[in-house]
Amino acid sequence: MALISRWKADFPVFTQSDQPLYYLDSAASSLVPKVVADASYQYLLNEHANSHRGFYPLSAQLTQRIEDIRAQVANFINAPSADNIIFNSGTTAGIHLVANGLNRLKSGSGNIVISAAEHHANLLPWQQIAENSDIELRVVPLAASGQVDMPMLERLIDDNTLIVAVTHLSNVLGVENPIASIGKLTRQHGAFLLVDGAQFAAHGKVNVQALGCDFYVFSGHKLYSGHGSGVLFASDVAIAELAPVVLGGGMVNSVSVSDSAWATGVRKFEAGTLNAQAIIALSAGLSYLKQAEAEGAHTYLAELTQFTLDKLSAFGGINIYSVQQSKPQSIISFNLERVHSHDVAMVLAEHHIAVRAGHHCAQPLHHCLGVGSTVRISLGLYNQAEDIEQLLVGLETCRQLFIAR
Amino acid sequence: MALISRWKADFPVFTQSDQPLYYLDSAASSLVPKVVADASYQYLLNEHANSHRGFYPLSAQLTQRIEDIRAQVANFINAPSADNIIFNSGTTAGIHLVANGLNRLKSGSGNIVISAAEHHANLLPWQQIAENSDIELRVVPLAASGQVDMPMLERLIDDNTLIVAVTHLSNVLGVENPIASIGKLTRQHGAFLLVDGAQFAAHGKVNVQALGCDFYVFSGHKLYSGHGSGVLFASDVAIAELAPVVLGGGMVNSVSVSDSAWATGVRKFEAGTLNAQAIIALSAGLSYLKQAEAEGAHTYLAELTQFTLDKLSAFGGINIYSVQQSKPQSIISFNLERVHSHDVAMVLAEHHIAVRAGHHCAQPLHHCLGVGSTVRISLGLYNQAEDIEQLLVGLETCRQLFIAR
Amino acid sequence: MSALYQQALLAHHQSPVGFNLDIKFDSAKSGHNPACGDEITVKVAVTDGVITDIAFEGDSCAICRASASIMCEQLKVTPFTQAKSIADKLIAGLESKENLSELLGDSYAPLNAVASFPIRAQCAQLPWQTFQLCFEELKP
Amino acid sequence: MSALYQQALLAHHQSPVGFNLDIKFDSAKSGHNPACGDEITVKVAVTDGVITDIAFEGDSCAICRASASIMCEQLKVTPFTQAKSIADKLIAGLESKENLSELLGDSYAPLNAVASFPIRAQCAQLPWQTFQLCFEELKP
Ligand SMILES: Cc1ncc(COP(=O)(O)O)c(C=O)c1O
Ligand SMILES: Cc1ncc(COP(=O)(O)O)c(C=O)c1O
Repeated sequence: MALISRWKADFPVFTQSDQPLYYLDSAASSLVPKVVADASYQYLLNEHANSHRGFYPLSAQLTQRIEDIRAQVANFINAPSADNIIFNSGTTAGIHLVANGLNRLKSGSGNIVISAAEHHANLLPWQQIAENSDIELRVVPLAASGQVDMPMLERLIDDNTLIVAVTHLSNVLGVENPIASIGKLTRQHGAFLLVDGAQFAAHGKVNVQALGCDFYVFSGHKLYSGHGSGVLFASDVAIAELAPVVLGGGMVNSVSVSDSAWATGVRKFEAGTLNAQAIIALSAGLSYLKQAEAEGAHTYLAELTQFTLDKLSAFGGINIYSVQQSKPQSIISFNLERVHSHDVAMVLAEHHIAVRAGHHCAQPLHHCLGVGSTVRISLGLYNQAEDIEQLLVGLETCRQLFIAR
Repeated sequence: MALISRWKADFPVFTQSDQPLYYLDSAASSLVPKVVADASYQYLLNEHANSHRGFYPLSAQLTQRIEDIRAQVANFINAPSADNIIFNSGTTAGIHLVANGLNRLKSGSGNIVISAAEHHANLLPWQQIAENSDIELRVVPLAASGQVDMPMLERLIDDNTLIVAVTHLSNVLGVENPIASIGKLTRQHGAFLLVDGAQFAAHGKVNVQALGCDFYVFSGHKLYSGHGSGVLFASDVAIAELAPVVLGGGMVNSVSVSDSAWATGVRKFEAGTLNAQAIIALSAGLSYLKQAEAEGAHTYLAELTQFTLDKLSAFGGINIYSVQQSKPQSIISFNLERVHSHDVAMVLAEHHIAVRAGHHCAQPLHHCLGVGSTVRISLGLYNQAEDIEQLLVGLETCRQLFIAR
Repeated sequence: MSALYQQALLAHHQSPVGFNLDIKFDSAKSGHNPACGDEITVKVAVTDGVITDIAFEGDSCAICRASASIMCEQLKVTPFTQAKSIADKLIAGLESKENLSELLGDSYAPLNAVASFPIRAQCAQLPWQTFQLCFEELKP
Repeated sequence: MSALYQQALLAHHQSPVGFNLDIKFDSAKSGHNPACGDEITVKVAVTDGVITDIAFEGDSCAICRASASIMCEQLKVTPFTQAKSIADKLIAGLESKENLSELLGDSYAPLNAVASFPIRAQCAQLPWQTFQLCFEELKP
């Protein structure tokens, strides 16, 4: 089993300086392959315009291109149509649109169900609704598997549940939730299901129809596409109940000083100038990812994750919070016993290793784990056994500096 | 008077194909100079990371760089401090944060004052507040000068005015409003002043302290910086009254499932992953613009605008809606008599001329003008007399096709 | 000279057929294309299932006006339901970028180029969509 | 070996001075660094304007712990107001990236490197900020 990445050479950052880089923080943001940077550069140099506005070719062709990419994105997650795809700036922005735009959440009563593993982006908006109304926020605990506790979920969802909002893949534990089962349960109670796909989208095939979700959100920058793009999938039923939240140019049919009428279709959720550069980069990133998947990326990363888990277990003195799964999902959080995660991250940084330490914007989950913070490593296409070996060297230094004497 | 641009060669789009390009739509989005595209490319290839999160150099250095750019932006508009600068994705997003975050707007009574010349981004959010509460939306008409009618404004502002929201430079008329006077009036009544600087920022020196405004908003993509960046300046008093609107990672101190506490400072308004690429491009764009201004850009563009106005007047059969000003501001809207603006734009497009036709997201203003739509030309650093001469050739074709027989 | 504004289209624009709302009518409807700002009113008179008169007026672009002119020219003295099916075909044909003269006959040739400009296809569709509203009102 | 974690700092981390909350005290305060997750409790006993005992405890990173250890070592048997002024200087010095041993003396040298890591400076400041809370409570 040669755990050498066939994709690493696609990423110029690794050869840009004489300093090595062991990047184990793809869950924060994945690095950008040359092909994506090139598409962005090309756009900025020769194709930049304001889309959806002009009759001249630079703008009209860009409009067409963006609408084609909408179809590509729909295809990427198996959405019924491009008319279910709303472009925005990221997962946080997408959840903001749903939490503030759904009519039923303005009723002021009922309940919202989330899990204990949610990223703050999928916690705080619901928490705020609960604070400002009689809507109750119900938090489903996790089972020993790290997944949403299904019996508990069954108990907490009822016919007054307005929406269930859960992560597809935990950004701390790397555990995948049984979304299709959750979707079935949600539908039985007439609730909407929002899935935070920020982490999963890079690691598995998404099929929003099979999942049975009403909303699916993710960010381009975790999909090898650089910053600025986000996707909100909304089913037809969901769109029918969603009011625009951000208001501005390009989303109205007619406006007078006293009254306005929204445009039809998804464009009404995209007020203001669209970030065409980010959308074009997203397109290039999705194509790149799809190609890598065809070349076996998922299997490779699962193997590399397992290799990492094995090495960390063998190292000793490490608490691993990610539960062993049949298909390990590229994210592992742990602590070196008696050493603070931030100290570990600093020492690793001195070894040119990039990891994340802290609560990873999931403080409630850390509370459940009984720790204030963890060290997280997360894998991308460029990673290989060498990165993990260097990680172990770094951890050995930590041990010597902070423990062994 | 040689109206030849010394900056045109900085923009690769003009030489990328054997088709000429006469770009007269900078008010929609300005083209991107090579130096800005290079900065973005460099970032994507070698510097991409998630800022404000990691301890490793790629992330920590990026954080530092973004904070340095915050100071650069503060300097660009003469803000008291970098702590008054909130990064977001554009003008539309910036106004959204204010309209939905200001505590006083939640009181449910009082009034909001805007002008009849506002872009939908600075109209729809206030309209929505008025619809959902007892707050009254007051619209100040324009004087014959095209500016906000100051005596009317004095009559409409009162001690119940919560906020006055006006554009610094109309995106249709190219007329600059007397913001400092408006600011004085606003302060007398204890109201906040929000200035939509989307158009002005590219055309004049902004000094938020001299203007006396509480909020100043603009977009990078109208400042030669490409898509994805927006700036919301907020004064200290304004920040003290502003609650976060978009909620997510990076903006909280502590979070539990029942309660959360915001971070201090502007970071609490920047939930989610920051678009570092767009911020770096903005920095390059502002530097480029500053350099061009030092080389006489403002005077050059004022001369070119006057030249254009003279040529259009001499052409005959054209209704120009932009009023003659002492310092013409690069934006001119007009109609060719008896020809629809969209037909003009199409024929001009066939002459490789990019103009905007329609209501330019300012339908109420067009209603005041008594027309459904206009043709807008707007100038950027790359424009020169040649573009205007080609425009006249195109307009002559329009005349022959649609009128002369 | 112009790919879109060919002679035949301009002829309709300059001397539009049916540009006169002062007719006796059984149904009058207005249509609006927000993207373009086009506004049009269409009036139809139907006797014994046949369109006896059809006219339009409005503030609209050349494409919309030429399309309305072709409509008035073609639909007069046409069975109402047949007219409806022509309208359906034309609207769908513009959507799917078909060649209109192949689809509907040479009289529609002036609109052929419009299909290549999706942003303007709506302008050509508007009179026909407004006619459909009349049909909805009067249909048997 | 490590730019930040030098021997002197690690020595404080491994054998911290005052890491024992079981003392008689006049003020006890807790501090929290949300960025880092650090939590610390500081206790101070003051008699006749002089710190007679000072101790800390908490779940914190090595920098915070070493800084707390230096604080306990340095502030014991120090006039209370003088201790407060040392805390002020140290906090400001870390903010402005000054050399702490030049500013406050060689005993503070282990923290010199921290100033180059702005993200970690907060960790070193936390014990001193918590001490300031005690001062606020007891100050004359
Ligand atoms: C005056 C004015 N305000 C607001 C906007 C909206 O800017 P953006 O689309 O970048 O959010 C624009 C540009 O479209 C504008 O010209
Ligand atoms: C599970 C999850 N949800 C939401 C987010 C927020 O994404 P973004 O910062 O791109 O809005 C992240 C990443 O930070 C995440 O991992």
